Amino acid sequence: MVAQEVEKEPEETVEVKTDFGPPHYEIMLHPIIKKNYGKWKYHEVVRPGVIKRVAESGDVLYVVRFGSPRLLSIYTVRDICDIADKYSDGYLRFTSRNNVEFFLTDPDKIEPLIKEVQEKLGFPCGGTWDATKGEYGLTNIVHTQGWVHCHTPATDASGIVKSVMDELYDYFTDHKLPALCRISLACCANMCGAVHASDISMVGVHRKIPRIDDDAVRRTCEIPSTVAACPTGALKPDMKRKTVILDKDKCMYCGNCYTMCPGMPIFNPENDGVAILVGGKISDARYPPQLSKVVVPWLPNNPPRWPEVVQTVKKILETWATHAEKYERIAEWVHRIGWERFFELTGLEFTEKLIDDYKRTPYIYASYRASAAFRW
Amino acid sequence: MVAQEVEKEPEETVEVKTDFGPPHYEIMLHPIIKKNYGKWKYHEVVRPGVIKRVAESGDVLYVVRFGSPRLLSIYTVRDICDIADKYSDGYLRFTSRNNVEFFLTDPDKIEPLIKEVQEKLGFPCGGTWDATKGEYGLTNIVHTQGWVHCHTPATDASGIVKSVMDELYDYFTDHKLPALCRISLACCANMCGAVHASDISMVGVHRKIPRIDDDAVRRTCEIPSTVAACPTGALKPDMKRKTVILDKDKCMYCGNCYTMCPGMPIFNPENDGVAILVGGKISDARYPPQLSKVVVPWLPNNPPRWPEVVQTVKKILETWATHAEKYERIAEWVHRIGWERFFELTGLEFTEKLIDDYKRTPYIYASYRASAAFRW
Amino acid sequence: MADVELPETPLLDELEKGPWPSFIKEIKRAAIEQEKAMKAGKKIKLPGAAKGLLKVLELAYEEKRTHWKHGGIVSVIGYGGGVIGRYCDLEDKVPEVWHFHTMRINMPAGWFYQTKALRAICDAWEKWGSGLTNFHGSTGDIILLGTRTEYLQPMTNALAYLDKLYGSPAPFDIGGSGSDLRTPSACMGPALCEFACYDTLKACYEFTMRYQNELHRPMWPYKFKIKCSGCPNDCVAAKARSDFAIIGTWKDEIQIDQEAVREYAKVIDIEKQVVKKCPTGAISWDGKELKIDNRECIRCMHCINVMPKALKPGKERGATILIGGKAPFVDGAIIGWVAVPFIPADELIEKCCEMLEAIWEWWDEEGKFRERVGELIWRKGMDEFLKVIGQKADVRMVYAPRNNPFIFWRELQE
Amino acid sequence: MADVELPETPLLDELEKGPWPSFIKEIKRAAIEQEKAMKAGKKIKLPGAAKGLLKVLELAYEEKRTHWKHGGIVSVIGYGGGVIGRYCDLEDKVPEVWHFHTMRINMPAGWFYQTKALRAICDAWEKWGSGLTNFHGSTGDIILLGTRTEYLQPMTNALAYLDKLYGSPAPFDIGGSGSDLRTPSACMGPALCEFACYDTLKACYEFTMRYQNELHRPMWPYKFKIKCSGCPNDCVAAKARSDFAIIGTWKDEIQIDQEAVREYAKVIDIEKQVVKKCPTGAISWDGKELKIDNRECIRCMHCINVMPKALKPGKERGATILIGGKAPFVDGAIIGWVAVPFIPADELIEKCCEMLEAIWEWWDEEGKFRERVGELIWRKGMDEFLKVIGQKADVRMVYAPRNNPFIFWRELQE
Ligand code: SRM
Ligand code: SRM
Ligand code: SRM
Ligand code: SRM
Ligand code: SF4
Ligand code: SF4
Ligand code: SF4
Ligand code: SF4
Ligand code: SF4
Ligand code: SF4
Ligand code: SF4
Ligand code: SF4
Repeated sequence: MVAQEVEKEPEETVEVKTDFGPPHYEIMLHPIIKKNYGKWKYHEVVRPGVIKRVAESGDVLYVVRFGSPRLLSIYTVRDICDIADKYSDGYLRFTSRNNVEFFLTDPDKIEPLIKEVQEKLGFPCGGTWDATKGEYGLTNIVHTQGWVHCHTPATDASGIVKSVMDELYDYFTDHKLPALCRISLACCANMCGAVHASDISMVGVHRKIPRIDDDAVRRTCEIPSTVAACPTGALKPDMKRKTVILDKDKCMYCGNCYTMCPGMPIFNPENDGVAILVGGKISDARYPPQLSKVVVPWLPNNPPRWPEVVQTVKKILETWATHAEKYERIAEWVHRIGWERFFELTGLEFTEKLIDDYKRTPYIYASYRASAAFRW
Repeated sequence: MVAQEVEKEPEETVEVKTDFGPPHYEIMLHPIIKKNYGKWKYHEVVRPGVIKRVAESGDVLYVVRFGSPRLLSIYTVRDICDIADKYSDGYLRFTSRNNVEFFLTDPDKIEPLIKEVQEKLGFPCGGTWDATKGEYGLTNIVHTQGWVHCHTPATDASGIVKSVMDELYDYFTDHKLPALCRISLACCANMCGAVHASDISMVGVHRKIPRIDDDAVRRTCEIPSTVAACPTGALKPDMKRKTVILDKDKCMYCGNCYTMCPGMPIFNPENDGVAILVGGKISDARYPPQLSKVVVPWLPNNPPRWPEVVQTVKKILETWATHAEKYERIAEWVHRIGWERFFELTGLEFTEKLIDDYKRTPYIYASYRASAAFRW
Repeated sequence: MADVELPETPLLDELEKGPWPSFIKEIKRAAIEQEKAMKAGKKIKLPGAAKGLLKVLELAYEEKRTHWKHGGIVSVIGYGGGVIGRYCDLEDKVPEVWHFHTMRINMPAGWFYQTKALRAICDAWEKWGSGLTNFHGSTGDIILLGTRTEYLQPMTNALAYLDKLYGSPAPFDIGGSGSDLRTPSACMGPALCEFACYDTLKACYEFTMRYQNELHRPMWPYKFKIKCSGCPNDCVAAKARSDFAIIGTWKDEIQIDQEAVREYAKVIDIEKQVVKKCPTGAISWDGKELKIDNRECIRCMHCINVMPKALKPGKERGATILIGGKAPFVDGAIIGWVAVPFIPADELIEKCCEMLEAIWEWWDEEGKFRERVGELIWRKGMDEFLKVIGQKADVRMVYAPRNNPFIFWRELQE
Repeated sequence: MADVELPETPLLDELEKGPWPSFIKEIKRAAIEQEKAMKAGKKIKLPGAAKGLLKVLELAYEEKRTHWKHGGIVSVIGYGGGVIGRYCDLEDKVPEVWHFHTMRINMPAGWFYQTKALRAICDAWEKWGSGLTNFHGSTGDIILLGTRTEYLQPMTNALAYLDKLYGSPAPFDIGGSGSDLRTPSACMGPALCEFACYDTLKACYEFTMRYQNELHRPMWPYKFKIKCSGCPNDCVAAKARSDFAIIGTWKDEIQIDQEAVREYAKVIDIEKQVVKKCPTGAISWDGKELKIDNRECIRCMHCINVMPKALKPGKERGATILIGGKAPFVDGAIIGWVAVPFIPADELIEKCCEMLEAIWEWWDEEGKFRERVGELIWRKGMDEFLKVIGQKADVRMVYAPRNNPFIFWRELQE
């Protein structure tokens, strides 16, 4: 044995194996879940964060939900596992909005579990809603990478989310809202997440044209695909100089060119910021799915806690919560009261920036009010 | 005086006078109208075709409405004038849908007037509606020139209108409909009229590409504007041959190029025909204005009486009339029952041709159903 | 009438049957009576035109196609529009209608007439034209259907001196066609209707008179239409059929006569016909009193329409301006959208004129050939348009705000 | 923890305050614990990565900008996707995270785990990576945040032999990235939810397994996402976030347990909460019996959501396929629209596979670079798309028919 051979890790010597796919989900199911798979009868919300699920077999399972920061160190994941081993027979799941769920068969363990999670992990129990009563909790914010990992963000993700959730914490742990309200955040217009169809969303936006570094463009970019990436036709190839030319009157700072080409960075500390959208919806319940609509075109990036963004989101949420009927999501509420009233009640300003002029989007015209009917 | 001078008509010797404008409307107002201008208090529908208007002054005027074919010989116009002189103090008006109205102060003259008009002119009394009762008559069909005068029609106008109105005559003379229903016809996609926003409309459509007569194009057409007229980019200039080239896969036979250029006639006797649209609406009453939607992509040109078109329009009208609630115009009715039911009840076929794919139109996407919610 | 011979038109004859008044009968009548009049010694410059039309039309019905050709440029002295040139492709067969140009005559606002005026038009057209008309064309003009190039000017003069030559109470002028201001039109408004929120006839007349030059001399990228409706019922279809729609409305509270409501309650079901049909649920009715929450009311007119004796638009009246309405070419059919939510009635005409002039200047500068103003706005953005008309953005201009964050920040670019 | 020194991060420290769990605490914890573990003799290949991240992030917070650069091409043997390359522009200052690539690991359908599996992943990532993760990424993958190029392959191998090397109940494979099939995801469906109209987990798993090649080797014009929701509530936001959304639904009648309805009536206001909220007015309730007019029901789920004990989707179950959902680039954000109104549950997986394969072939052929399938359909027309998937047009595919008569009659052109 030579020294070098000793150094090789097992992972460096195994044969490469591909395309075997993810673990089969069945392996991962708690025995009660496996047994009652497809045979659940109904559920009841016991308290915020705790859903009692009753199977046709009579089996009962308590699903207990906790908020998570999504960005987890493996040490916290191990803590979560410890808790799952202790309370949940070694099984757990994450929800589609990044919450953690444990499965309990003994209702007496619910309170100890909640206490232990809060103490060990600091994760709050909640994020659920009770449709029967029409009482809703706020759940976790779906979000993206931001300054933690991505190269194209116009703002951070986790920092704003943390700041907003700190402020809205009680809505998570309690059922104080009249209807479902989904908040999302994306750090750039790529909108990794459902920002384009959420009740309230935040999206990082630029407000200045990209800076073209001709050298870098020449070195690192495929010019035709960069030009093609521009939705407004603001870019033209400059064949001679092997770079691109930007028509600044056409550019709306979407950053799609930068996604394609590192040679034209668009970030700009003072002018980047956050736009707020509202009224998106995905479920078919009562009212058809809707795209989110921009109600604040820009708020400053003000780290570490983005107070302007936090307060605007809170203001919208609470205005809605005060005025909406049971089950009335923001889209439905606005449909009833009119956008006139939305702006009046929230105190937000309607400006020409909120009138659609994105020609690629096929909805532009449908957004113009072809009617003399409106409220004052 | 030489012979030639004697021949000159006065119209040939007067000095040309321009830009003096139409007669002032005041000259044309019946004295009672002039007196009570802007001071009408209310109206009541006395019977189909007769509206009683009461002024704040206490004055009462009976407005009696008659259907007209719109295309009038001056001899008929003179007859109309005779009647107006006899009953209406020498005043009359036409409505925005080409009906004729007389003004009576004496209610006892209503019946004699109706009788005389029917006898002398054959114009039926009707075309009104009674919003208070929620009982509606059908009014005249707004239409265009067709084969009588225009160069671009895909069908005739007056002939179809006559055929349809013959069939729907009783709806004109009576108040048998649940709500307002406006029918329009345009003989080509230029849609001279409100075909794009009527409860039921008929529009002449082509189904074959234009025939390019290169010689004629060279002789008579401005090539750049012809090319620019094509909404789908199907036309390209052929610089060398001084004509245009047509990409038949892109052409949707709109005829806009022919409007610009006589050198590319598009009419085609066997393939031209009539599309039927429904659900347009203009008033703001209850429900916002709507564009009409195509429900039959094509029916044959079958002169002189277009039975397929007539029967389809009648079927739609009567299906709606049977099922709609009071005040519910076609758009509102369909909104309530769903397009699924509309096609089921009318027996019309929904095909891929009815799914929007006109890219220039900014509504295309808004028409796609972004929801799993529908009826069976 | 037996002494006048008509061409054989078996297909057209089918359209004389049935109860609805027949346009074929009208054409035949013109053919017969004009010939008779001529025989009786009247001056008829275009004999046989209506007969010719019958022949052409019968052939069209046989062959299922039009026989009319592009018109080329025909016009009258001093004007660029108002005449639609039209030629027949059957020159040899039916020379009577080889030329068959249409004249568009500017009607009086609201389509009100004295018989004297109509008779005068008939007399002039009997002499100089086919004797066929449309009352009215769908833009609103009186349409004189079919004459020869050489009679256009005399007929125009006949109309210009219709008072002197034919005893009309006033002369008539030519309407619009081509890339100009088209003949504005208006609902009957205050003349007959209790709902009118501004004087539609006056507005229509004022625009027409002030913009005679724009109306008569095509010089824009494309046509431009103005229509005036006195209330949101929109009885001239302005929203859909005009680039610039003036829709009467009000800002304050609907006027209610409770006594009259109670009268209506005796004959109609107020709950069902009014309360339930209010789109915003702004109305309540307890059997005695009708209450309207005017903050919720969107001025749709429904309740007023049903109970005209009891309800009236408020007192603070004016109009909403909708911009861009048009037929489907090229960017698709458009129902106009809100450009100005409210202009008080007493400022209306002046404000509209200011706006119109600003719009035309901009459109003239920026518009492409055959680009309607709505399409231009769409291409350029409401942002720019609002600057042109000097308006601030208002949420009432949209059904909903934009759904994308692709916003121009022009003011930040150096 | 006092023995581990962290960089000064006054701005980030602010984000440790407040009740919501802090991601900054997580990063700090990784920094501290990994260093401690290393000191305790554990094999740690990438010491200081979390600490490096803190430095970079603090700077980002100071300067209000990212310090991450484009990634270039980094990948593992046999695969084209699954790794997001990432470099830091502060190479000199913070060499620890100069490389900071992300690995996307295909999660089990429905995000269900045994702790054994999770622990194994943690152990491997403690060794080969930053010790930082996302549970989960917003497509659904397990995200392993940050490692160096040379550790990508060993970490991939660690996962591939996670059972053998780390005691996991099963190995884990890489997820999608780039222009490939992205990791499909599914709501918990039949595992926990009584509303599931088809087996979402099975469908998700089947697609994933059948299309391993498409998932691992980017070769399309752009990305393609599949998401499975068991009912129209759509708890994985499939309609908005996937090109191919499978939404469970039913065709027959809602199942009603009247006794249970009466139980609910004791605690909730059925008239107000259910009857009034039904979008089509399909429900009535007389205090004893709940009646649903299933011809009017559009299967929106509302009534079932409110009374899960009493109401259930019908027995004829299956799914609606919506196509084209995506984020705003380039043609605007799209919520997917109906491509197939109903596929019975027992045919679902096979039918979907047939369709998927046909769609991919067509898109591969016709799609432009970076053109999502929804955009392609829009460019080409639903007509052509329906032929591709072998479906007939159905009115349920649209909110309304087209508003223009500009219809292609391709079959008539020679
Ligand atoms: C005479 C005319 C105006 C004119 O200046 O010529 C007119 C006259 C009246 N309209 Fe109108 N409308 C006239 C064309 C229109 C149009 C335009 C069109 O049809 O092209 C519309 C818009 C149609 C649309 O929305 O697509 C129109 C939409 C209405 C409405 C809205 C009804 C609704 O439920 O949507 C009302 C209100 C009502 O009566 O219900 C209305 C109400 C009225 C009233 C009751 C107003 C009044 O107080 O006098 C008038 C008589 C009612 C009747 O005939 O029974 N008028 N009305 C037009 C008659 C045309 C005809 O000969 O039939
Ligand atoms: C006579 C009339 C139809 C009728 O029988 O009533 C008419 C007739 C013609 N229209 Fe029109 N339009 C007439 C009202 C309309 C309307 C309705 C309106 O004004 O309320 C519209 C729809 C509203 C609009 O403006 O969008 C209309 C939209 C068009 C268009 C399409 C414009 C567009 O932007 O899409 C064209 C095409 C063009 O301009 O080249 C057109 C073009 C034409 C031409 C000039 C044909 C052509 O391509 O050159 C037609 C001449 C027919 C003839 O031989 O007399 N006509 N046209 C109407 C004018 C009479 C009048 O002055 O009172
Ligand atoms: C990691 C993740 C965000 C997160 O924090 O969770 C992510 C991160 C990135 N996304 Fe995304 N997307 C992620 C889910 C999404 C989603 C949501 C979803 O899948 O449900 C969307 C919206 C839905 C969709 O596909 O339209 C999304 C829409 C985009 C787009 C815009 C695509 C479009 O057609 O408009 C881009 C741009 C691109 O592809 O170049 C993009 C590009 C990117 C890139 C690769 C940046 C780039 O321009 O190359 C980001 C890498 C960040 C990094 O450094 O790690 N990402 N991206 C998500 C993937 C994790 C996972 O695999 O589980
Ligand atoms: C756990 C989760 C599914 C998963 O596989 O992970 C889930 C679970 C349930 N959802 Fe959901 N939904 C979950 C994400 C979603 C999403 C997706 C999202 O948020 O991104 C939606 C679509 C959101 C939208 O429309 O924008 C969603 C829209 C609904 C609705 C529709 C409510 C509405 O009024 O629009 C219901 C029905 C209800 O309960 O009212 C629903 C109902 C439910 C029920 C009651 C279903 C059941 O019978 O168990 C579940 C628990 C309710 C609770 O938490 O109180 N679930 N649900 C997801 C929880 C995320 C979280 O941690 O908070
Ligand atoms: S939203 Fe933009 S910046 Fe944020 S992770 Fe996605 S691609 Fe990166
Ligand atoms: S930022 Fe967007 S609009 Fe501007 S040049 Fe780049 S791709 Fe085009
Ligand atoms: S609709 Fe077309 S064919 Fe008919 S009159 Fe107008 S332009 Fe001519
Ligand atoms: S008919 Fe229409 S689509 Fe066809 S070439 Fe002419 S303008 Fe273009
Ligand atoms: S638009 Fe209004 S004001 Fe004008 S006639 Fe119609 S109802 Fe009367
Ligand atoms: S005008 Fe229309 S919105 Fe206003 S109260 Fe009457 S019905 Fe309701
Ligand atoms: S989508 Fe439907 S089936 Fe799936 S978890 Fe949500 S409610 Fe249950
Ligand atoms: S599922 Fe929705 S549409 Fe159907 S009955 Fe229930 S609430 Fe009404």
